[in-house]
Amino acid sequence: MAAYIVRRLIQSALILLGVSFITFVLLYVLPADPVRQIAGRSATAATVESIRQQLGLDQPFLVQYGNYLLNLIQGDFGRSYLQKTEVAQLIVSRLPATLLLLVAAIACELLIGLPLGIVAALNRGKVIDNGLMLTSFLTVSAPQFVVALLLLFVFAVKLGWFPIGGYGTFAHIVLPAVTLGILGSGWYSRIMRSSMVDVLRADFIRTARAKGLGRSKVILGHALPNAILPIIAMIGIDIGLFMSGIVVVESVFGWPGIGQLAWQAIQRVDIPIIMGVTLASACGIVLGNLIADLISPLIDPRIKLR
Amino acid sequence: MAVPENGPSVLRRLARRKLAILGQLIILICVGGAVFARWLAPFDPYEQFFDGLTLEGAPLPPNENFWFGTDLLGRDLFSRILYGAQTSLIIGLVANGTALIIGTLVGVTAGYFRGIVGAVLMRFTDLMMAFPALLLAICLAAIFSPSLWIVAMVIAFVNWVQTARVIFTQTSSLAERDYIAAEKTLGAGHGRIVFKHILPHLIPTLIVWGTLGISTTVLLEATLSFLGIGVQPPIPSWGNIIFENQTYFQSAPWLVFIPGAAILLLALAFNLVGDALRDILDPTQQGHD
Amino acid sequence: MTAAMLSPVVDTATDVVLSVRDLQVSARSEHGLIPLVEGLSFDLHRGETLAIAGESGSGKSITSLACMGLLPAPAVRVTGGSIRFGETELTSLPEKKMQEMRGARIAMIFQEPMTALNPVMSIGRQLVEAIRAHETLSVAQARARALEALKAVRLSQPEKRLEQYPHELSGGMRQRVMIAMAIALRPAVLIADEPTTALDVTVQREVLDLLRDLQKDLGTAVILITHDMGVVAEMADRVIVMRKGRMVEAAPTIDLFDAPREQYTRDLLAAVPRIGTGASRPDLAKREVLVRYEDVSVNFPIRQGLLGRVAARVHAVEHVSLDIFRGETLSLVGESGCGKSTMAKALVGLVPHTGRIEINGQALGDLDAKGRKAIRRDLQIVFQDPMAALDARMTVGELIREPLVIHGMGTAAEQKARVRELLERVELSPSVYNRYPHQFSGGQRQRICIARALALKPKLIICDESVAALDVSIQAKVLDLLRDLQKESGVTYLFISHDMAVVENISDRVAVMYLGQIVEMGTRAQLFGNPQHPYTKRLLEAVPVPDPRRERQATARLSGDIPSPVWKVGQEPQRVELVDIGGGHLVGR
Amino acid sequence: PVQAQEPKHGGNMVVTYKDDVATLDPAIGYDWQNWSMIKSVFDGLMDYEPGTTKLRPGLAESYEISEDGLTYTFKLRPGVKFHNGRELVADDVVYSINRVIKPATQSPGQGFFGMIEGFDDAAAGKADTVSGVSAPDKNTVVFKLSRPDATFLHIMALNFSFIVPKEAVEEAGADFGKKPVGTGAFKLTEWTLGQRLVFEKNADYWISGVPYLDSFTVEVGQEPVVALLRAQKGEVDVPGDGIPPAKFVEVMKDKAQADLVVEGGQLHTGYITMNVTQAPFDKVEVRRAVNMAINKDRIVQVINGRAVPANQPLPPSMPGYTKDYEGYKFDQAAAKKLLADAGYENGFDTELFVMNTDPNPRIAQAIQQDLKAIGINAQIKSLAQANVIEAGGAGTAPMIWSGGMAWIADFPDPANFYGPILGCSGAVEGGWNWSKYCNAELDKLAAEADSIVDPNKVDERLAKWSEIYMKVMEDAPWAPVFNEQRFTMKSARMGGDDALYVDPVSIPVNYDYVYIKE
Ligand SMILES: Nc1ncnc2c1ncn2[C@@H]1O[C@H](COP(=O)(O)OP(=O)(O)OP(=O)(O)O)[C@@H](O)[C@H]1O
Ligand SMILES: Nc1ncnc2c1ncn2[C@@H]1O[C@H](COP(=O)(O)OP(=O)(O)OP(=O)(O)O)[C@@H](O)[C@H]1O
Ligand SMILES: [Mg+2]
Ligand SMILES: [Mg+2]
Repeated sequence: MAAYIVRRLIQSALILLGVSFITFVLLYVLPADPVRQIAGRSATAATVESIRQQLGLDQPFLVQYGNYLLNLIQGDFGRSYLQKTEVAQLIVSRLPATLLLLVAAIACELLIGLPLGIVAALNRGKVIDNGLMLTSFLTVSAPQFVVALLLLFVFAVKLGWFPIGGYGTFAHIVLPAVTLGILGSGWYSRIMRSSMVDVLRADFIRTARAKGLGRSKVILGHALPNAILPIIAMIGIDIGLFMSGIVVVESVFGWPGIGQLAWQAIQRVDIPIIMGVTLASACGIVLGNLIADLISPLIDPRIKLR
Repeated sequence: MAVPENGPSVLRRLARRKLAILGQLIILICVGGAVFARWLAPFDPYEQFFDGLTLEGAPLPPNENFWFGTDLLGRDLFSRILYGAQTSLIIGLVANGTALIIGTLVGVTAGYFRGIVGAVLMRFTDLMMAFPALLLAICLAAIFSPSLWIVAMVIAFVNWVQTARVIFTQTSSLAERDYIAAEKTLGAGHGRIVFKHILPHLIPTLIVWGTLGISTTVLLEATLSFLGIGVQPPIPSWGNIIFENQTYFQSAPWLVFIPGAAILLLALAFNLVGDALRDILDPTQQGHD
Repeated sequence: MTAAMLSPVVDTATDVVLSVRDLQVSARSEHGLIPLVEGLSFDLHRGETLAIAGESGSGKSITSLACMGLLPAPAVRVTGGSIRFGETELTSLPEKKMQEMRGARIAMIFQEPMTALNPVMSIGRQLVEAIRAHETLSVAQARARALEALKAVRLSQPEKRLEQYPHELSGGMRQRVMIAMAIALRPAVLIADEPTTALDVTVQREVLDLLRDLQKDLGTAVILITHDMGVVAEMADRVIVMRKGRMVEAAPTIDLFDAPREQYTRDLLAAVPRIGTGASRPDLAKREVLVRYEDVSVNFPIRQGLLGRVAARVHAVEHVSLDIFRGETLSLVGESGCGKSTMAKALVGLVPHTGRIEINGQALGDLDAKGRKAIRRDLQIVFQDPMAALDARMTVGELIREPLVIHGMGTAAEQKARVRELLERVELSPSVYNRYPHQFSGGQRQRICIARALALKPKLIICDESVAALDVSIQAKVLDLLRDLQKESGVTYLFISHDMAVVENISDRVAVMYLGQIVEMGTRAQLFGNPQHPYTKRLLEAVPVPDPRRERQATARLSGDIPSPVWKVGQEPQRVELVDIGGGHLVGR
Repeated sequence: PVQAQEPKHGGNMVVTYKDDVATLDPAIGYDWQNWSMIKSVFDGLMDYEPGTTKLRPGLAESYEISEDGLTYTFKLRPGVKFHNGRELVADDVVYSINRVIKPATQSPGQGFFGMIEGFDDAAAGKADTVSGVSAPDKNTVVFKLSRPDATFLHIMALNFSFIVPKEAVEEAGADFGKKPVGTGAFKLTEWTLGQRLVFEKNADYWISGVPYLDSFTVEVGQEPVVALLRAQKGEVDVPGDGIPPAKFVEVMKDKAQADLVVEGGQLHTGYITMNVTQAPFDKVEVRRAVNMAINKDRIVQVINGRAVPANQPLPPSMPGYTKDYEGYKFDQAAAKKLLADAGYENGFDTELFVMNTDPNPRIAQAIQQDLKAIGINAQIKSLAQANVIEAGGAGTAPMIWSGGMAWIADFPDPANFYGPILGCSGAVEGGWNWSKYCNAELDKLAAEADSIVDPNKVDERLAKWSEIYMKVMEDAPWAPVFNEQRFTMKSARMGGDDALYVDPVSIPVNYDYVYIKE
């Protein structure tokens, strides 16, 4: 177990290294000059050059990357070009919000997606099943921004059940999490459905029924734990998909996560922030996958960590 | 069990299912609309009509002249939806299809052959998964000059990862099955095993991912348009019509919900056909409709 | 045949626990209702064992599921007749009431111990859950009861088992857990649907003994479903023979074996392989080596630790040397996990081996890719589970054509003609060309596999438990087929099996494997007539004998767990040395 | 009524913005939203009358300009205190100006100070300090210029020349932008990154009676549509990004809401640049034709009438605006003829770059349609801001629609529309003169105009500038399209002159002078 985790962490570190390298390359070849953004409109060529030098952006690519890595190893993510603040500080101040949203959203996806998938599986081929399938398509086809605004308009503005955006209390997280949750639930319900259909055919379900267990116990106690494995793997994949959706949802709900930070940094080519956010989210994804892999054997003891 | 000697052809069996027919009909309408847009569209999709906007500059709701209303520049939405079908179909089918193909290729290679190549491919997949897709898209956008085909390729490049993961898992387990061992002992080469004995078993998964992927890629194209890599204005696509107008969902709901419905219908139609196809192609499901 | 004729012999109303009358079960299909079971009537008395025998698909399982109220609704339903448990009519019982019945009053053991237990729940939880579903007990109390039940089924280390998961137990242990679960609440009726079919002979023996003992102790009425007449003879008081959903004959066991009334029953009994009845086989003209194993070993590494270093190895095959002569049938016997399949896989190149395997004088290791492909034509393998060995998405015709296509033999038309020919050879109609494997019965599927193996006219066919999953009658047909083929073409068989009776019927020579090594080898006569190694003896004793009159002497039970072939790196199992005790009869020391 | 005129003290105002506040360091901040906050936290030597573009002394009580216009002597107001309690002295001014110019600061405003003597050496890092700034005594600061420059006083009112206390800067280091200490009417008391900034009244503020508010809260990361919804519910007093286009018509149609809308001019011009160094825009006829082809009224309609058509680079509220200039009339036939004259009777293909945020792509499409009418096929390249800027600087973009990126004036002086964006200095690789238009004669005229520093000769100077921009229009490197109008909303409880909510300098709100009515 410990050996497994260590090995996975080493692997993760390599992945992060790869991510950082690719990002660095992309930003390097990007036809947009961060120095111009820093120097402003009235800057002279000399000033531009001087800033370029100070930031080390005149160095050859590999030197720049090497320096970045060296600093990174010491825990230094650099300073934002435009805000002049420590990137680490910027990220740390926003990460909790994003993580919270991520967890809440995944919880929502599961809460919405799994029951729908189970109900569909139990009513396979019936009207309910078809209806739920339609719903799952509706949710994956819905534009996030519109869903977010719609929910906000109905539940916060008209009904006043929730605050109109912001951060802090439980009430604040409901709408953004539900928005993300609704959109992802379509995937979960479809995967849950097919997995559940398979499991319901399994012999041990018949055994459970032969023991005289009630329907709900059979489904929740026996079928669900067996059907949930693909879902766990899906969560790992999902975290990656989230990172793109989070920008929109955070901005509509005024959620102070790293999505907004990243968005603004990309617009302005604030390379240290882009790098920092990229690495942070990659870290999240890698860790998420690791956790998913660690959870799997807890649910299915047949899975061995190797 | 009464099983027909020689099953009817796939097409004929497809034609027997009501839902599949509905799906085919919708696809046909979409494709027809896209291909014949030039003749079907009542207006030039790019023309900004003077009377297409109110005096305050607001778009017109659906009326007898503009069936689906007008957009923010006073263009006929119906014509734009028709022309937009061209773009969206290419994205939804070509880009999504390419992503599926890449994902399958990588997943099957890694899952079946294992070894160093497999390990490298899967690590690369992990890496891609950890890499923020949007950033990649933005950079590619800035580096290449955007065109529909570049967009399609970028989407494919970003979207194959999840498919690869899923297919990898499935292929790994298929590769362990007895019948694959049996094929090997018959002397079947890898190519034959992969194409004849593994790929057909991946079809159900591919159908689920492929059909769900239609909506997501069409919407992703819209996001990319917004970032500047999508198809450039004024070329319409269903996704970018939604995207341009999403803040107007209250004041001009037709601008969001009509293209939204189009995407939904298309995805649904493919799913209906896909579901039917999956059952038909899976001999063990026969007689279970 | 009238219902009256079939009515049970003893009928004292008082001790009937389960009474089935004129049961009809039907399945819904495109073509309307298809009857699966029709007009079935029987009574089950307290403390008796009623066997239901019959070929695959005859409706045995459907009958038992109907009694449990577990028919796969809505497709399959009871469409007529009644099932009474004491005073309760089960067919019309509401689901809630039926739940109270299940497990507590009527319990069931299923065929497949490997899949019948929930893989993600510990044994303890599954037992406790079953108990608590019917009795208001605290978890601790229920646990105590579960432990008791495990002890009752004589599972070793019962405390530890409670914490373990199904995959950590062997098939026999799992089946015992199933039995423990079924008897924990002391049900009045226990339905055992092929409880031992999937198990090894030795394990089957233990499970059958256990069932009999438990029944004696608890007085439970048992419905035993099986197609093995040996099991019937040993266990049952009365027998019902079913065919195509109908009852063919019902009689006390002894009567049935002595004087079967129906032709079908007679055929069934005739098909049962018995030790000592194997037709004598002609001696081989000359002993020409076709395959030679020389000091062959196969290890599977178990990786552990940070760097994934090999910490231990499964010694599946250990330094085996063995010759197979042209035209003979060599049987490899031994219990599950002893390395039989691995021997076969090494031969066809599915697993890497050390040592030397020669085919036709050519060493496998020396061949290049082309040579390997060429040699594949001479070697074919027929696997145990025909369903798993056939690609479910290909038609039967295409499946059989595969080897011809792979090796580029003939034009498409020629290939198809050859497939038709092969289908006929294995007694299938050529018209099945376009059907899919799932549309065939197990026996038919196995014949398809054989047809495929024959397509290339191989010199050696490996039959890896090829008949284990088949009904006796079909098994007999397949064995006949194999024999005929050998007579015609002089093909050589490597026959892998754990069924000693079958082995005795078909082999020229027999090798007994235990934990990866051969412990005894000799001609059929030598081995069956004069078994030397204790393990061989145990195997032979374990075989159920289809003779209800035979008294079985109590055998020494296997104590402790089955030894494991897993060894830490650096350690090795002790080598068994084979000594010739005369006439080529090799015995391990 | 009379009550409303009488400002009240107290209360907290809530303002929202979509974008996060990057920094409150006056030497660094260069977004309009943080400028308004920086203006409330810091002060410069010069200031503007609230709600107008009229200069007035700020931290300087008075100033003197030498005859030759090369020496400015400022007398500091006594008793002004930083938020940390220390009194402001002349050395602080010297320090602050040096800090902006020092390369290590990486200030985007450095270039504004080019007229100060010794700037070049200091900017290049050759000298530690700028020789042209000195503090002869505690209350006096002397600026020596290398050339007369009429914009100098505006520069002294610019954020970049706001005064910061040395000790606070040194203590905070690079984080000064997050822990600002100034002399302004408000001090920052809370900054929760990504969420909100709270500013509290500076009781010691040197203008007595100001500010009126006890505090104001800036909430960031708020989508404009959502901010408006909140404003309608009364949770927000001023949605800082104004009324989003999607809601504009709806709001204006509702009398109750329309009453809360404040409209004002902005020092903004939206224009199309044409790269004069490349065919076909190297021909002045082509550029004029483009000017004549654009249907500006239609474009204004498309953005719901939130702008007025423009015919010259300067916006109408900018001094130096040429009132009687008619500009190029919308005349497609004439435009076609011009094209034909230039040898493009069949039109040509080109590209129009545009930043990808609404409404800019829409405007670009309207422009595209207009160009098409005269035979010009402009392909739209809708890209992220940084990429458009890069293409413009590199000179690879034939046409750029300026919307979203430029140009809201830094200070209300006509010179501000020339230098970097129309002058030769900006027409270099990477410069902001995207037309790459370089007219040496105009550069000379501009220098002449800016050397007229005598306050009495303002009109003469403005006339010169007017002439310059007329000449620019003759060469037509730009096609000015419209001047954006600001439409903003304030809650019913907010008081103060409407002009304060559309303050041309302290965009978008002059926090110091607004108040809460009840
Ligand atoms: N769910 C079902 N739907 C339709 N037909 C079914 C279903 N389950 C079983 N059958 C059919 O019912 C018949 C009896 O099946 P059953 O499982 O009782 O056979 P069995 O005697 O137990 O055979 P085996 O020895 O192979 O277990 C078979 O023909 C089978 O095809
Ligand atoms: N790929 C593998 N990796 C690790 N261990 C394996 C592998 N294949 C087989 N084994 C182990 O090798 C041993 C021998 O297996 P093998 O399949 O040859 O047994 P068998 O005699 O054919 O048993 P059965 O009668 O159950 O088919 C078993 O302990 C098995 O668990
Ligand atoms: Mg059965
Ligand atoms: Mg085996």
